[in-house]
Amino acid sequence: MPINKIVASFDEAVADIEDGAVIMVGGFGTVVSTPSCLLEAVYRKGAKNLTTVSNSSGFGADIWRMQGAPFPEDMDILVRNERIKKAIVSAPVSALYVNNFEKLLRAGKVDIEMVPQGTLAERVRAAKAGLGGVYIPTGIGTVVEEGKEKKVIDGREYLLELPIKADFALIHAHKGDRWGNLVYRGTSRTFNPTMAGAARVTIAEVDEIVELGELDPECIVTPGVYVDRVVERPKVAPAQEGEITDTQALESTRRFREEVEAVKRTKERGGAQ
Amino acid sequence: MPINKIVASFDEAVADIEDGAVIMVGGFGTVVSTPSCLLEAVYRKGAKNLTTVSNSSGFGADIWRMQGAPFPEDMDILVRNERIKKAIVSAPVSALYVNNFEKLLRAGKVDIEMVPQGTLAERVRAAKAGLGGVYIPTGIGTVVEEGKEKKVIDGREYLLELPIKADFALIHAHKGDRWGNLVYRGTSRTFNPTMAGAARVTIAEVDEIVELGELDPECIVTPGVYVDRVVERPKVAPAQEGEITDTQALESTRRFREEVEAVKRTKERGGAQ
Amino acid sequence: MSDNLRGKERLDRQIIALRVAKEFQDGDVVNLGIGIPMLASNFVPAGREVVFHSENGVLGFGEVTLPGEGDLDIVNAGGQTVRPQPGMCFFGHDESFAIVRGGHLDISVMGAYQVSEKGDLANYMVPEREVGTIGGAMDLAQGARRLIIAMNHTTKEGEPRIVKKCSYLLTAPECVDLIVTDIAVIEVTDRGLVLKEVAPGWTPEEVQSMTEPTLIVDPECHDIELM
Amino acid sequence: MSDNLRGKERLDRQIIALRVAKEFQDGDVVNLGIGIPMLASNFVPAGREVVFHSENGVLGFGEVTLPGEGDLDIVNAGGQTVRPQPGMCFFGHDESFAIVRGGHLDISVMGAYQVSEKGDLANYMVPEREVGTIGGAMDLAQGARRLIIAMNHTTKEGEPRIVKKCSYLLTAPECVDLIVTDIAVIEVTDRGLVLKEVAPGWTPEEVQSMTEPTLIVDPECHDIELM
Repeated sequence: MPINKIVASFDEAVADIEDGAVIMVGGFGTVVSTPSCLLEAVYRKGAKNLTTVSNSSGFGADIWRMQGAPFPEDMDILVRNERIKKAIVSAPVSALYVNNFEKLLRAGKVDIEMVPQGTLAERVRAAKAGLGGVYIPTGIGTVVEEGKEKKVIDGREYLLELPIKADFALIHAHKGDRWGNLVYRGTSRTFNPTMAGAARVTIAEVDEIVELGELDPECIVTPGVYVDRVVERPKVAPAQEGEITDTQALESTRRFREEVEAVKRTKERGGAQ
Repeated sequence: MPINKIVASFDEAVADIEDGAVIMVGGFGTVVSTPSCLLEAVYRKGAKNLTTVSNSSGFGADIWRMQGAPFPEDMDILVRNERIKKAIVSAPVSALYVNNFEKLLRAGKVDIEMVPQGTLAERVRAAKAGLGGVYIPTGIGTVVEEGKEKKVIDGREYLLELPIKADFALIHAHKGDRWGNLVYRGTSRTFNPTMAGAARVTIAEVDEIVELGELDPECIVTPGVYVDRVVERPKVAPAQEGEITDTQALESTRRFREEVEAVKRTKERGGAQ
Repeated sequence: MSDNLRGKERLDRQIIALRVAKEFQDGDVVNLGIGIPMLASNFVPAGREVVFHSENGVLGFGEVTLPGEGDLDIVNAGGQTVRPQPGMCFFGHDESFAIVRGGHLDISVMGAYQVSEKGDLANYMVPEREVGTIGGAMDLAQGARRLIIAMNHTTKEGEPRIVKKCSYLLTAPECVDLIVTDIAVIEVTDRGLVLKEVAPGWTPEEVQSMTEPTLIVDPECHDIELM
Repeated sequence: MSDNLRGKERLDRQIIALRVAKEFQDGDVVNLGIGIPMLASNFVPAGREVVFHSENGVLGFGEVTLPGEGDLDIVNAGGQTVRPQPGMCFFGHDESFAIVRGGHLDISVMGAYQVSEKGDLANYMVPEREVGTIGGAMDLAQGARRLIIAMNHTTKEGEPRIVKKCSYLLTAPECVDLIVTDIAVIEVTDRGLVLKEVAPGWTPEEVQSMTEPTLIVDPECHDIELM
C-alpha cells in the first residue's frame, strides 16, 4: 500500500488533540509562518488546558489582515479563548503592543516558562534528536539560571537545558507530499522545521500538496520521516469579515510606515541636515 | 569591497595549516564526498603530527580509480605518509579490507579515539553551535562509557559528550559562491555541512564556483557565514597514471558485482529453488 | 556441532536478505547495515512501500545497482550505488543521526559477530584482529524501534554466534529483537530466545545443537519461506 | 539633568541608525534587533558589503521596505519586509541560533533599557510593566563578537539609562561593547566607559550630566558625523 500521510481536513488532522495536551506550534511572530488553520481547528475542537510551546503568543488576526495575509489567525486564537494553561515561550509580549497574552498573564490566568529563543530551539531539537540534555551558555548571570544545574566546561559556565517533549507539533510549510516531505518559503521556516519530528505526532499545514517526486530531493528541508499528517490549505482563503478595529495594530503600522519614509528621506539627503 | 572568499589554489588554501593542527575532514567512506584536493595539498604542504577528525580513515586511491572517481585521494594520503598523530574517527577500519590505517594502528604508530558516528556528528555540531556538551544515550553499556560522566535524565542513562574543537575544517561541496554559500550533491553531504563552521577556519573544495545569486536561496545547505575559503577543483581532472594494483580493492569489487548479480537471479526466479 | 550437520545446506546471503525483507511493513522506515542487510533493499515484498534510510544522509532510495551503473553521489552506507526514487531526500550527518537517535527509524538491520540470549549485540570489534569499527552501529542498535540481525548461525569454525554471554565487546546491550540466520529465525523475548522458523531440511533440534543458549521452540515453528 | 538640556536637540532614530551603520566593516555578519537597529540595514556605507542575519532564519537581506511593498515571506525579525539580495539564504531556528550562539556573528545591534558601566545589559523586562520578552536577546548578547547598543540616552522622564548598576533584570552581564545614543557614542572598556563622540552642539560635560557612571573623555572625542 502506498504511504499516504495526507489528511482531508484540518478538523480530522487535530481530532485526537485532547484536553491537557502539550502542543508545539511552529512559526515566529508573523502569521505567514504560523499553522493558522490548524490553530483554528484546535480551537473548534474545544481542547483546553493546553501547554503550548511556541516562539510568541500571538497578536490577533487584525494586524495580519491589515498586511493582507489570507489566513490571519495566530496563537491569539488559543490565548483569547483561554485554552492555554501553560505557555513555554520565548517572546510572549511586545514592547510596542499589548496583546491578549499579556492581559491573561497580568490577570494570573496563565502560567509561563519564558525561554531564550535559541535555547527554545535547541531544547526542541534535543527532543527530536534523542538527546538527554544540552549545556548552553545563554542565560548565565540572569534569571534564566534559576533552578538549573550549572557546569563549568573548558573554563566557561553553562546551564543544563532539558529537551521539551510534546504530544503534537503543529507546523506550517509551503509544499508537502504524501510521504510528508516538506519545503518552506523564505523566512517562514522559523520554528517549523525545528519542531517537525520533535513531538509524538507532527501535523503539517501546507499551502500546496504536490505529487511524490515533485519536490527536488536536494531542496527538501524536512524529510518525511518527521511528519505524520499533511493537510492542505483551501486554495481560496475565506473572506475576512468586518472592519479592522485593532487601534494598536493600525497605529504601529502607521508609525512604521512613517519611519521607513523618514529613513528614505534621511538617506536621500545624505544624513542629517 | 565585495566579500570574496574564493582562493586561487589548493596550496594557498591550506598554507596556514601547521604541524600539530587539529583538522576536521568531511565526507563519509566514499571519495566523492571527500575534499581530495585539499588533502593532497595538506600532504604537499608537509604538515605533520596532525590530529584528524573524520568519519573514516581512507582506503587509498586505487579502489576509487576503479570506480572512475576523477579525484581519487582520500584520508589514506595522510595515513600512508604518516602525518597523523591522533585520529578521532568513527569507522577507522573495514571488515572486508585491511587499510593502511589498520597497519599503523597495529604498529602503534597512531593514537585513536573511536567515536560512534552519531556522537561524532553531534560533538562536531556542538562546537559549531556553541554548546558546552550534550547528553547522548549511544554507547551506554559499552567501552564508549569509559571515562565519561554518566547521568540519568527522565529515567534513562546518558553520557556527557564534549564538543570537538578544531583549527581547520576541510570539506567538499558541489557548488559554492564568493560568500561561501554551498550546495552538495546527493549522498555526498555526509559530514561536510556538519563540519562547516565547526572549526576556527573552514575551507571548502567545490566542483564549481558560481556567481553570487546563482544558488537558489531556498536550497543553500551551508550558509556562507560558516565558510572562510572556497577553492575550485580543476575542470579537467589530472590523468591517473599506472595500473590499479590494489588486489583487495579488485577482489571486493568483483565479489560485490557477483553478489548483486546473484540477487538479481534470486529475484527473477522468485526466491530460492 | 556434529560432522553430519557441517555439510548440510544452508541459506545463501541472498535468501537471508529476502527473508529479512519480509519483515518490512508498509510505511516502515528501515536502515540497512553493510553486508547481507543491504541486499534487502532489493527484496521488498511486492506492493509494499518502504522508506530506506542510510546514515550517509539519504531517505527513500531503491535497489542496489551493479558496480559501474548508477551515480557515485547516490550510494548506500556501503558506498554501493542505489536507484533514486520519487520522494527521496538528502541531508547531512547531524540530521541523519538525529533521525537514528531520536527514534524515527522503525527497523534497523545489521550483521553481527555474536548475539546473546538477552539480545546483547557484538558486531564491531573482533578480538583476534585487535581492531574494529564502531561506525553507526551503536547509534542504530539503540536508536531503532526494532533491531533485526542478519548473520550466519555459526563461525567458519562452527562455533555458535548465538551465545549465553557475548565474549566480544558489546555494540549495545539488550537491543536485538529478531535474528535471521542461514538456518533459523529466532525472536528475542523476555522469556528467552524463541525459535520461530528453520531452514528447509533443518529440525529445531539441529538448530539447537548449533546454538549455545536453550531455545524455546515456538509451537507454530515452521520452515522459512524462500520466496 | 538640568532643564536647559531637556529641550536641547538630540539625534533622531534615523540618524542613530545611520551612526550605528558606520560601524559595519566589509564582510561583517550583523544581526539587527527590533526598533532603531533594524533601520541600520538601510544605511550601510556605500561600497561596503555587509551580510545581515535575522533570527527568524535569513542571512544576506537588504533594505527594509515600506509596509505593503515586498514579500511577507521575506521579513526581518521585526516582521518588516526586506529586499531580497543575491547570496541570501534561509534556514530554520535551530540553525539560526547555532549561528548566533556558535560565535558566527561579528556584530549584534540591540536596543536597551539600561546599560551598566561594566557593560551589563538590561533590555527585556520593564519592572513597571511586570512582563517582558526574552526573545533572541540573551542569545545575541552573549553570542556575537561585538555588541552595539542603540538607544536614547535617558528615559522619557530624563533618568539616565547608562547606570552604575542595572536596576532592571539583566539580559546578560558584561556583554556591551559600544553604546550609540541620541547624544553620544560611548565605548565600554576595561578602564570604564569612554566617551568617543558627542552629538553636534553637545559638550562632554552635558553628556556626563545625563549619565550615572563617570565617563572617561577620549582625548580625541569629537562630534558624531551625521552623514
